[in-house]
Amino acid sequence: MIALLLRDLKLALRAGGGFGLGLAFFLIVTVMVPFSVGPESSLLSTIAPGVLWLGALLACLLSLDRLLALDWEDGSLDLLATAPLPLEAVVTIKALAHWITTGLPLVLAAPVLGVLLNLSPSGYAALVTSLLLGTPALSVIGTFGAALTVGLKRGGLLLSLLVLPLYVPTLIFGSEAARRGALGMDISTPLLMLAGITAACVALLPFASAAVLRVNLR
Amino acid sequence: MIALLLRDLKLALRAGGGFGLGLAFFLIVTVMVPFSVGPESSLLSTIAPGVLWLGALLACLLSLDRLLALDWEDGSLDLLATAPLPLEAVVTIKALAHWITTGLPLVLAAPVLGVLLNLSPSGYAALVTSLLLGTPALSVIGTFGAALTVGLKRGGLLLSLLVLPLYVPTLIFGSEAARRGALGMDISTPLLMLAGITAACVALLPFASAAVLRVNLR
Amino acid sequence: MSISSKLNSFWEYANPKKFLATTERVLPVFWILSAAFLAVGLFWGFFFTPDDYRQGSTVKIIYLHVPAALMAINAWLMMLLTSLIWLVRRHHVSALAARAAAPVGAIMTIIALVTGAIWGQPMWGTWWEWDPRLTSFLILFLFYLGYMALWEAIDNPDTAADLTSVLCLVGSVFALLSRYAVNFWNQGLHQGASVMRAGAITGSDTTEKVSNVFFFPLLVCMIGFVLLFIALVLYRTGTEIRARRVNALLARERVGS
Amino acid sequence: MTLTVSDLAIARGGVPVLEGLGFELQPGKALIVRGPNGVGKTTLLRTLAGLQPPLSGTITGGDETIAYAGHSDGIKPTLSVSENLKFWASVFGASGIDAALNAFALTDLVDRHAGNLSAGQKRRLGLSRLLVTERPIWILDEPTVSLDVSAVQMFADTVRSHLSTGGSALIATHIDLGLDGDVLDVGPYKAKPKSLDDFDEGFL
Amino acid sequence: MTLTVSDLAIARGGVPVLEGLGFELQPGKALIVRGPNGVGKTTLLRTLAGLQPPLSGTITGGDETIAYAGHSDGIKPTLSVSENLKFWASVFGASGIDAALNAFALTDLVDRHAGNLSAGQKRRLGLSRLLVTERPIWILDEPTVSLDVSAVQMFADTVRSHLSTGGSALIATHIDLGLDGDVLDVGPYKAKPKSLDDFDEGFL
Amino acid sequence: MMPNLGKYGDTVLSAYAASIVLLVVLVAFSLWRGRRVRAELAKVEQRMSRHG
Ligand code: HEM
Ligand SMILES: Nc1ncnc2c1ncn2[C@@H]1O[C@H](COP(=O)(O)OP(=O)(O)OP(=O)(O)O)[C@@H](O)[C@H]1O
Ligand SMILES: Nc1ncnc2c1ncn2[C@@H]1O[C@H](COP(=O)(O)OP(=O)(O)OP(=O)(O)O)[C@@H](O)[C@H]1O
Ligand SMILES: [Mg+2]
Ligand SMILES: [Mg+2]
Repeated sequence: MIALLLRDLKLALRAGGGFGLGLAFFLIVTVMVPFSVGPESSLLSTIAPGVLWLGALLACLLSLDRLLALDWEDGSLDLLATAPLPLEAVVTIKALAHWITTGLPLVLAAPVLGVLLNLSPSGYAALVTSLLLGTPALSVIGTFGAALTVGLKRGGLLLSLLVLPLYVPTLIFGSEAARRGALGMDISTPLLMLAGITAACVALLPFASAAVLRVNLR
Repeated sequence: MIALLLRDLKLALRAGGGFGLGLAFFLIVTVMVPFSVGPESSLLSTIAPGVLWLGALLACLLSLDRLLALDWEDGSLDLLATAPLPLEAVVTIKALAHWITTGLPLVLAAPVLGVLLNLSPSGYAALVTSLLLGTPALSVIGTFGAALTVGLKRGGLLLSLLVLPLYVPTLIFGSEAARRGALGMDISTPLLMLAGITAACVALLPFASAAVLRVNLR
Repeated sequence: MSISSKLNSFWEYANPKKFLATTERVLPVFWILSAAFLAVGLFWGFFFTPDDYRQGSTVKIIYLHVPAALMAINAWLMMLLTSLIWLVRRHHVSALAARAAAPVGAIMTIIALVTGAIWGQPMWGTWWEWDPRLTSFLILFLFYLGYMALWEAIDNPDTAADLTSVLCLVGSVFALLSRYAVNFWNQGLHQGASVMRAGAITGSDTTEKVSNVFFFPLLVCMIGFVLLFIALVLYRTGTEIRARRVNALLARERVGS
Repeated sequence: MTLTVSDLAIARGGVPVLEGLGFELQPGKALIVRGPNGVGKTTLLRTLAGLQPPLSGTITGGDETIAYAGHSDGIKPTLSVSENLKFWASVFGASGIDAALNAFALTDLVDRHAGNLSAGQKRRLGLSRLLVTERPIWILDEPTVSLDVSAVQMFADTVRSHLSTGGSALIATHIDLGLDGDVLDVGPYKAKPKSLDDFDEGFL
Repeated sequence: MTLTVSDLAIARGGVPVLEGLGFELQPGKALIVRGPNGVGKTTLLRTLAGLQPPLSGTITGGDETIAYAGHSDGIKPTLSVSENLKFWASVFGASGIDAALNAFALTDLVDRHAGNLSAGQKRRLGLSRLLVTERPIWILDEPTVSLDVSAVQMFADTVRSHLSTGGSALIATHIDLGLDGDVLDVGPYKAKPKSLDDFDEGFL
Repeated sequence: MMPNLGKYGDTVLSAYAASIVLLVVLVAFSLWRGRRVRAELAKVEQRMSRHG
């Protein structure tokens, strides 16, 4: 299992800097927001927490596409399925590797990008905490989506279509927490909900993902 | 050449409704915006033109990924390169097919999504016109990006990273036109610039795309 | 008949052939009844009910809006149930029924959304408002879209049935979760549920009631929508069964060669 | 471990392709599966490997004893040859990769990125994975595709030494490997269409 | 059209693999390219097809006269067999696909989605594409991979009839096709490493 | 016959029109596809019973 995690991390590092790319996308989307909505700083600081959350979510989404697809195409998934590893463990590790290569860098980068969008000073802590609590759920849910669409050519868009609605609760509580934080309000309720969602997803979804993957392999 | 266009359209139709999926992604991103920035309708209507442009751009981007990659993976590109079709024509047709399957539906759907974001009534015409003028540029630029990254596994993110900066001018003029339109201002200048960008891209970029593709094939 | 043998005889309809034979017989009844109920209800509602003192004639939209909204949710519940049956008992008809119901539910959702939007224009002065109920309907629509797209994308029918069933299950949980999340996020403008409250029927509830003048045609319309839904789903399930058989036969013909 | 298959029926895409298959694969034996293109060899092998469920019939002795190698090799182009092999070795809990590298003359290529190998070199790497699974039953689908004559020889030698240590192998192939083993021609087991009126749960 | 190659040196990934190659391929002739795995056959064939530039040397008579078929077939899984073939026919301006379908016994499979074909059926479809290119020089890289015996026969017959109508074929393969043609063993042309002091523009 | 819908006439009528159109399209499409599939099945079954 450790071997699988290490391999996935190594692959992410090798494949043209997998670590950096999700981050770069996040950066670029954030930078493009002022271009598209205009440069007024008060408007930007109002929407900053939301934009950062949405940007992180999209960056996550974009990297899901190949989470399982590459292993499927080159036959590794077939071989892993016949290996002495439960498929539940495989998908959990895949999700973990995805979080380490995508979610974690996003969490670390978000404060920097907050500066670009004039995020109010009180908002940083809430933003980082909410992302830290929320991104694991994004990875786990995303793995489920990737397992659903793994056999399909052009799965990328279908994957987004399936996964984005599942992201709604996470996004709502996450950005609500970040928004409240920026306004200096109490954020314990949304954070609690967020933590609940993440815990439930991490505990339960791998079973669904493994089941779906098994169906797709046959 | 017509055969290639028809084939690409057919493939888009077959592969789980290629036509609809870019659209669905656009819809979903638009819907997620209020979840992330909050539901106040005045705020939403301020950012509506920008969000719609950004959403259209991202929907375009997401579908670029497989524009050439599938043909590369199954060897079709090798065969097309040895066929009696100039590679310039091939990439132009690929871009055209991408626009028909992705850009055009986005243009048509944008007004409907405008309703969701409380776009002010005067803004619809400008939004549609600017998208109609701008999306071809997005497809052509995107094809260039796809040609650059075609041989790379996990090209999706790298592709976004390369293409998004190239999208900046189009985005700026496009969303400026849409924003001015929503405020009832004159939009001829940004539209003119947009048309200029599109014309130049369509006329020149295919040569660049074909050149990089040739390099990638060897 | 004991309960278990009754149950057993119920599962017989899971045989495609038996299902087709039976629905062939009962379908005309459903078509006719649903047409009759809808015609009566809509006519009654449109022509013979008074205007509301606050909402004017717009109140007549309720005869379409509420039944459609009701069916939009019920269709998903039905899909959830049939998906579960497929996963547990592996009756193909069950999975196909879920597939057949999805577009119907999606259209019902669109009707609820469209009539609501049209209604909202005079009432709230806006086509769309990010009210929790409206929002959760939009999300429901997205789930329908994803569900149908997944069915379309997979060509092995059993694989598709399995995957969409799991999606339906997981999606239901998340749809419910979204409902609470959306509520937390924004308190809305939309009317609370009052049709279904007992007080509305007896007239004893004075806080917010739908008076009988509006209620009875609405009831007829709701029955009409339910019947139409049943008729459509039975018919479409038959179509799916036949399409499935066509594909199976063609595939066999090819392998045979 | 003996792999016993009885009265097996298998389907691809919902369509039955082979039926009534039965055989036994004993330790130390090789079984060569033959049959024309499209008859269902790949489907059979995937079923035996547990990747897809059979339509009916039983397979005993399989599962955790089987190493499967299909049309694609599960090789990561960005990892080196030794990294690829080491990964599989640690997944299967094998001790080392040297024997596997030697058996397929990969020692000179250990540090090469697998994406830069030629077709035959890639295939050799794919086959060497079998040795690090340390599993007794090998199920191989056209293992010698793109191999040159000497590599085919290497492969045959490897199979022979695997058999001599009590392993067994089931190999679908169109060419002659020079292995002595029983031949199972699956042609005669082609599934016969049912009568048309028989409209059952399977829609056939 | 005669394909003439003289003093050719080719490289893969910047590393020279073959050098000093020269041969002539005349109409009506077949040339079988042989050599151990990894010697550079695929690289040679891709160079001849114009997909990559040679390091040095000249190739004349190639380009618009060459039909290339490599390791992958360029088949779209979501299109049917006939749609796949028709597409290539119209790209190359060929008249019809019937002859191609017949030559590889694909007529029964025309309406099948190509994604649902078995490995050998897919390969047959890939090879039938050659016939709709209507080009004289065929350059084929391991064409018979996954084909069964009768399909290999079909292929050999197709090549023979192509030769008899003035076409020519250059085939890299590890197995014996029963074609009579010259054999070009590329082993002896393996590029020799330059001496280390020779640090030129190619850094080698 | 037409009831007086007051100033909201357009609203009510467009709501009815939109819904009824959607319902009719749904029913019509279902019936059309049902017919087509039924005919196709008949054709295929006939062909296969002829060819054995
Ligand atoms: C645009 C989207 C809208 C959606 C998705 C929507 C959704 C729903 C749903 C799901 C119900 C059924 C709830 C239940 O019976 O418990 C409902 C009922 C109702 N809606 Fe809407 N609605 C929308 C807009 C509107 C608007 C604009 C109005 C009018 C101002 C309106 C008025 C009503 C009324 C009066 C009911 C009946 C409530 C009752 O008494 O149960 N809706 N709507
Ligand atoms: N998804 C599918 N739906 C229907 N039929 C399919 C599907 N996939 C494969 N088939 C058919 O099933 C049959 C068995 O295929 P399989 O790949 O097992 O053949 P094979 O014996 O391995 O052939 P080869 O020697 O060419 O590899 C083939 O006739 C193939 O066309
Ligand atoms: N990108 C690369 N960088 C460096 N070396 C490479 C690269 N790609 C391939 N090679 C090496 O170049 C050589 C020639 O490869 P090529 O694919 O042409 O061989 P081949 O003769 O076709 O072999 P096979 O019979 O196995 O298909 C091989 O030794 C291979 O390892
Ligand atoms: Mg096979
Ligand atoms: Mg080669």
